[in-house]
Amino acid sequence: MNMVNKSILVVGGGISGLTAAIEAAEVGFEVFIVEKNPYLGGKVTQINQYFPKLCPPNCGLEINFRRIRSNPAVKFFTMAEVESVSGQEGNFDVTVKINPRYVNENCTACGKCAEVCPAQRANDFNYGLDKTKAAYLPHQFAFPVKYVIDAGACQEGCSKCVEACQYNAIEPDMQPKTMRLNVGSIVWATGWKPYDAEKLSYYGFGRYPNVITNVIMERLAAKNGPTGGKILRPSDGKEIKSIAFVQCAGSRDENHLHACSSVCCMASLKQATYVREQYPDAQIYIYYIDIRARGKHEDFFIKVQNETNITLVKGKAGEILEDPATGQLVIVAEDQLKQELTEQKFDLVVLATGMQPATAETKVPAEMTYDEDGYVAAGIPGICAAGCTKKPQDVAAAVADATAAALRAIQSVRGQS
Amino acid sequence: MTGFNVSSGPLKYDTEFAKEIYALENGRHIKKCMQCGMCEVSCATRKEMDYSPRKMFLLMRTGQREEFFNSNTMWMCSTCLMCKARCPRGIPIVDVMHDLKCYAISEGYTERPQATFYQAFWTEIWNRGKMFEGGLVARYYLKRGWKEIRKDAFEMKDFGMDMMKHGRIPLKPPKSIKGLQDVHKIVEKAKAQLQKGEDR
Amino acid sequence: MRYSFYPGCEMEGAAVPYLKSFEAVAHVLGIELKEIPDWNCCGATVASGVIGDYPAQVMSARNLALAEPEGADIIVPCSSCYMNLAITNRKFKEDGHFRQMANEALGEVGLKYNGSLNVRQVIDVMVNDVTLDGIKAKVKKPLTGLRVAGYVGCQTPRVFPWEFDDPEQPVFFDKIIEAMGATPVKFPMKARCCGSSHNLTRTEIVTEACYNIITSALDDQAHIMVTPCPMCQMNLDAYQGKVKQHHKLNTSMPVLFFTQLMAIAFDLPPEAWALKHNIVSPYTALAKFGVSK
Amino acid sequence: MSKKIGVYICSGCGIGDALDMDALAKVATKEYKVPVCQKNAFFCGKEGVEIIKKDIAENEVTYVVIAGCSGRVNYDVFNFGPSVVLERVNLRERVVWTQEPDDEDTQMMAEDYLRITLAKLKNLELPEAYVLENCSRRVMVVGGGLAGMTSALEVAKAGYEVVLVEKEDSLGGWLKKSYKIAPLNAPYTDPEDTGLEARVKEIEGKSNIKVYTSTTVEKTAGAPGMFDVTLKQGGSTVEEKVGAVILATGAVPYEPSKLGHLGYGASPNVVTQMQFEELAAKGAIARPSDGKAVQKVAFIQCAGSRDQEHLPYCSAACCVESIKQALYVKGQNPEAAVYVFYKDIRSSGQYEHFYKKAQSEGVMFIKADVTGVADDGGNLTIEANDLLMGSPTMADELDMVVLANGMVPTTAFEDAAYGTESQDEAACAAADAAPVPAPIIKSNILNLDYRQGPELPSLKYGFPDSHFICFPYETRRTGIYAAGSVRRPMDMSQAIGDAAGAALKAVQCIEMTDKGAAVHPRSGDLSFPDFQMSRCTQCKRCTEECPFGAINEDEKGNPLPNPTRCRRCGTCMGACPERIISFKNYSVPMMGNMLKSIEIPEEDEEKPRVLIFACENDAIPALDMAGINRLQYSKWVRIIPVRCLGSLNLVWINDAMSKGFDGVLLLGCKHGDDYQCHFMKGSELAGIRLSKVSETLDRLGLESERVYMTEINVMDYDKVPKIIDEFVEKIDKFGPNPMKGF
Repeated sequence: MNMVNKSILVVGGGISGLTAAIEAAEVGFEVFIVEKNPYLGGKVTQINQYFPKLCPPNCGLEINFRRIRSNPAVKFFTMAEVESVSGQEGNFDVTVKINPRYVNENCTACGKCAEVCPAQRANDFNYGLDKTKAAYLPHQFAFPVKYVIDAGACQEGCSKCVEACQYNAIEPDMQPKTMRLNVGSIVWATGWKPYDAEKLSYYGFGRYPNVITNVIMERLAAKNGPTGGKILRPSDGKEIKSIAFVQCAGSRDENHLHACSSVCCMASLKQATYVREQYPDAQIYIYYIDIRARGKHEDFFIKVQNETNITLVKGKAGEILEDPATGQLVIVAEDQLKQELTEQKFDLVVLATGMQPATAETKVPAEMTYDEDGYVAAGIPGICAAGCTKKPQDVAAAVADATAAALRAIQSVRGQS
Repeated sequence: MTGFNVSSGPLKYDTEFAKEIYALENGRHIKKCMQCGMCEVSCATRKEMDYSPRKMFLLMRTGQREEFFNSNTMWMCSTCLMCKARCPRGIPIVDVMHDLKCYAISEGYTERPQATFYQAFWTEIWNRGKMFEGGLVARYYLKRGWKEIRKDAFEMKDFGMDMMKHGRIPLKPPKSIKGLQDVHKIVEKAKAQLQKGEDR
Repeated sequence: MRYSFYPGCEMEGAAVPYLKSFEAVAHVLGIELKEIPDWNCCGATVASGVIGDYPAQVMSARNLALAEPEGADIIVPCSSCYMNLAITNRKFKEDGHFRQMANEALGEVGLKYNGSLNVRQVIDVMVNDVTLDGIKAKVKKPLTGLRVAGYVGCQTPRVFPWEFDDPEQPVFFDKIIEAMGATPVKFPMKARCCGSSHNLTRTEIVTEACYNIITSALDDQAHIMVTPCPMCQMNLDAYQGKVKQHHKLNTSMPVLFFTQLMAIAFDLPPEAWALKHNIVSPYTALAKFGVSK
Repeated sequence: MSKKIGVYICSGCGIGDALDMDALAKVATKEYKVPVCQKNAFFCGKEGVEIIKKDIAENEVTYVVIAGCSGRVNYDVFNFGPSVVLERVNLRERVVWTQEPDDEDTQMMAEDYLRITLAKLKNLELPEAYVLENCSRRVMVVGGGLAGMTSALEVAKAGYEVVLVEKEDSLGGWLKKSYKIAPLNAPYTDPEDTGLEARVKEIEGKSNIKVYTSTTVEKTAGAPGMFDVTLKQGGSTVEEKVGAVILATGAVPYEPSKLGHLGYGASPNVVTQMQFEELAAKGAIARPSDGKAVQKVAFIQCAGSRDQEHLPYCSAACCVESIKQALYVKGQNPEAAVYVFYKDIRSSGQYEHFYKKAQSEGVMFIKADVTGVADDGGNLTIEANDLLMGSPTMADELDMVVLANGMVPTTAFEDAAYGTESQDEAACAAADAAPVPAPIIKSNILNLDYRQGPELPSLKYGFPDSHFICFPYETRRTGIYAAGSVRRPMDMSQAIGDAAGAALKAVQCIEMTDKGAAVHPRSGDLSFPDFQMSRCTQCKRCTEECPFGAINEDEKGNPLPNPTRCRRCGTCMGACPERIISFKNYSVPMMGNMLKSIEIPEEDEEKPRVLIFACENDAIPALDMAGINRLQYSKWVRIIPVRCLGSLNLVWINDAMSKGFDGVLLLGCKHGDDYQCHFMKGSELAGIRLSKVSETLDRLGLESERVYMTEINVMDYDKVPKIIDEFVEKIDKFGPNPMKGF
């Protein structure tokens, strides 16, 4: 029998991957995290507050990063992607491609490179709502605290950052590297992405600037977002007097995401509280089919319902029209409890776009099976899925699931010995 | 579209009428309706329709047969496919409307002008294998009667004249296709198959 | 590029300018058309509502069966015909039971269809087979400065949503307009219903729908409107007088089949433009491109 | 280990431009007589690190002080192994990036931070782990239902022994009564077999699972790694030693007799979901009154749940359960009429497919308010308002009505949590969204031999859930993890995953305990509190205030610490008026000496000093972040991190005031309903303690406002400079501390 490797590979460094990795490491196993972004934390780094506590994700992330800092059993690679997996439970050979960061380990995060950088790039962390320099720190809480250079955005022949960096941290010639890892088991936690709202033609996302998605709303409300935390209309930067949340924008839909994304109801209720805090008088509408505030989350639902100027409309928002002159939007929907067709004007509309698992597009390089939306239905011995790669779930559930995945990964390497 | 024009006493849920509708060619898909209201918003003729599809389904499950068939809903459908493309439950609402038209005709609810139009159109196809607009119009008015012709004649005058003037209504009907009998045989067979439920 | 050609009934009647211009531009673009022998009506939007979906589909399948021996994909310019033939064809390909039953019915007259062909809408063929560059290459008289409202109509993009275009805000038709050198305008109503066959039974539905479509094009300062759909063209063109009268609208909006405009851009002879069939006069709008009676 | 300190002052990242490096070095070498002190412009570079490593290897430096950037960065390059004590003086984020460069006051601040650290090292010892001699590596799972069985199997598969305790005579819990369960796997469309037999068989086949049936837990004493459990089986008792515990006792249906308004009790044909399940398990579903096979069945959702009069919460599983049961009826008779009266269909996630399946089978879902259920002589009638028709409706000739009656956690059951008079108050309180205190439910499950009560503290509605979204297994009883529907309302699919997660935490706790290390959130911390019992006055504050119930008491009131229950927050240390509790690397005198090391300028220099105690969990990262954003704040402040504000000992305030500080600012985490304190009560306790200080200050003629506590979270980095500046301004107005110079 082959030598059994007791180390664990976690693919994806979002909240699920981080959790799986740290939990396994704290049992005493060596863990590698492979993350494609230049930072760990994934989607939750872009969330302003968690429901229902309305607490900041960075709080828990800081704790998790501290757990990583103090635990040498956790090793991670950012800007890295798994290319291939071969072998079997207890002995997997994994090829990992590491994309060039153009900044090496010498970086002290002093920020000089960004200071002198003459080029700009659309800030993907804020869904393109603002810009960063081509040399940038992905976001304020980024971990590891290292700068990155977006070579595609650099001015040709520019070497200002190279000259400015006193620590020889910038390597314009850095090449992609391929690395091989041998591990005993793998946790696949590549998470989700927001469903492409442009496919919902009737809502006009991409055509109407004031139709945004719920993930963009998180950035608008976030202090470290493009507006410094102020919820403003993208078209003209104006304050809002009315806002609508459109539930099931893509979810529960045979033409788009078949499953319910399970988090959007709570997310919109939460975002309604963001709006309420900034605009005590703003009219807030929520268009829904069913409000899925399960379990104790019902309390939060009641709390939001009790706010003034919040109207819940039972009826899927049918379509959104725009007055191009004012940027005002009209939602056409059936208020089913009143039995009437309504046309209501809003300054801003938030589409509660659902989750699409990353595995809908990028499959696990192994013989896994998937359900109709692309969630991992079943793994193979030694490889299991965790978090939103497996099913749409909120953070608390994803973390619980990732904790379970950590145990299964341990069973895989232990069971082999 | 409007709210429900139904009696004030409690309505009884009744699965019998629903079963009848479910048994139609595309009827089974109706079961999946989750009452989201998307069809009402999406309908091109929503201002004309008595009940949106989802409301029709509610009438159905409370067994309100007359209200159901007397509504103009199925006849107002212009087959623009919007509801079918949008329905989150994937219900082919347009196809369901086809069924309701067929069923309404077979149950004798043929008062609406659209029912006449459909029947006239189909007769054209049946007789020629192709559609001839002149024939269709003639058949339609023949069936609707003089009153309607008088009412519409003035309205339609410009249209007809313009089309004629620009060479867009052939005066002679096209020849029947050679395989007309083949078409008949195929359709008869298919209708028989449908009757027996062999289509699905 | 060889195709079996299904013209559809309208091409022999109200849509005669479509047929004329389409055949002319097809020739230039290297689209070889072989008309399906003795084709019959696809059933339009009506047959299903009288005899049911299945019999109507089997009836339209006769055309597929007649086309199959030629071995070429079927090109369909009319949107209703495309809808019926394409949906039927899809059923042959994907639903084994349907195929078996339908072939049993076709077998009554010795026909059989194996589902080997594709049914292609003319826009799809233009964009994906001819390609936009292929169109551009044939443009002799670029329609520079002409603002065009591309009215795709309702059915074409929605038969199979997203399969070759967005079901509600299609883009490819605009790209074809662009390839002719013209400027497509935003025109949010580009895929809304024109009222379709309500023209006879409930004319106001058509006039109302056409009014909204025409004003949307006017709002975006279109000079003309083009469409690939015979029914839409007829409603928008022949009922425009009524629309104007009813809504006290002063401006006219010429509505052409897009192939007519293409014939002009390709600098084909006026017979290919077939503009004499258009009710709302396009001559003023097109004067600067040397188009006159 | 000998204590040899090396100080490494980095001048990189602009530090050297803003500060006088030589003067800084003098603080180390002259004031503190540090034997090794080096300067470099790039200590985090390869060569810089080599310098330090060389000193460790050749100069026997054991305590390394790096004065440069924040500990949040470059933690990996400055890793010299467990035998070296590492302290970071944050000159960059906390001084250079927030203060005027090249300024006398900035220099003073930097020097003070170096002094604080050096003073700390004087009092700091490398902690030695508290290692149990015979750490038990077994896990006890209480509850043999789906979650419990799953936990047991998962723990066993990971190679640990399990003691599985079930109060009934066989394993299975609700699965025993269930006909089928909602699908656990794609395509999520059909009910699945319960798999009970296979599960039980698998458990029986595991030599490392010891099953006790007809058994209850009489007492759970001890602590992680050494729980002594007394099990009661019939008349006899058994003792088991385990290292960690999983509580998986599940939930029970809400008492249906309280649902008279929905017809329960009026007819035998009105049943609960569980009764219906039992009928289905027997074979053909027949109505109880006369055994007639059912033709027409109606389900009423939220029977009890989402009802302020009954259960304010949603029970999470009932929608999916009713969908499943509706499918039973349809499976038995496809022609049967099945109605589901609902408020919202909550078939979240992939259960949408299951909902759609039931619809496809012809189940009618009716969004309605049910107004009455009546027995009309054998058959049942439901009257309702159909909300989507806007019309009163009725379903008649029903053979059966099934009430989806929700769940109540077993941890609340003995207390009859809801529906009784006393509980109506709780329900009303919930309606007002008023804080519901976390009562320790008088239950009879674990019977913990803990000073602070016999069961897991409940978060809300009797569910002993974690309050942390990021850390769902956070527990207030170290080594005891709740799993499944006892923790929060959940369906079976969730319960299975939850049980596996809890299994990991149990196993992890054992491994950490075995090494003498703390579990989350200070995971890996080897320090633990030491009690100098000779000076104890039996005031019981430590035992009362420990958020984790780590400290028991003897009959005289002496604290009996349980180091393996301890989470190292220091709350006990902060609570102790006699200052007898200390950690090797965190103690009252250490902190006192740190603050005393700060130089207080004479009154006439007009350089006030304000001391800030900042919680290292949220406030410290927020302060770092203020630095990263180059937000400037007052030059008069000096910041000392604390593990948690709960560890704040009042003597530090005394020390600070008598040392001559003009004010003290405390920065902690949010407390209250949506608390964010990672040790639950730290900031709350600090607040209570402070209220006592103000009296003292007032008595001394000092303005009590000179000591101020506020709560911030990690995202308040933009507010923190303002908070600081406003406080300093206020202090400025009071003028200098009159005790300065005494």
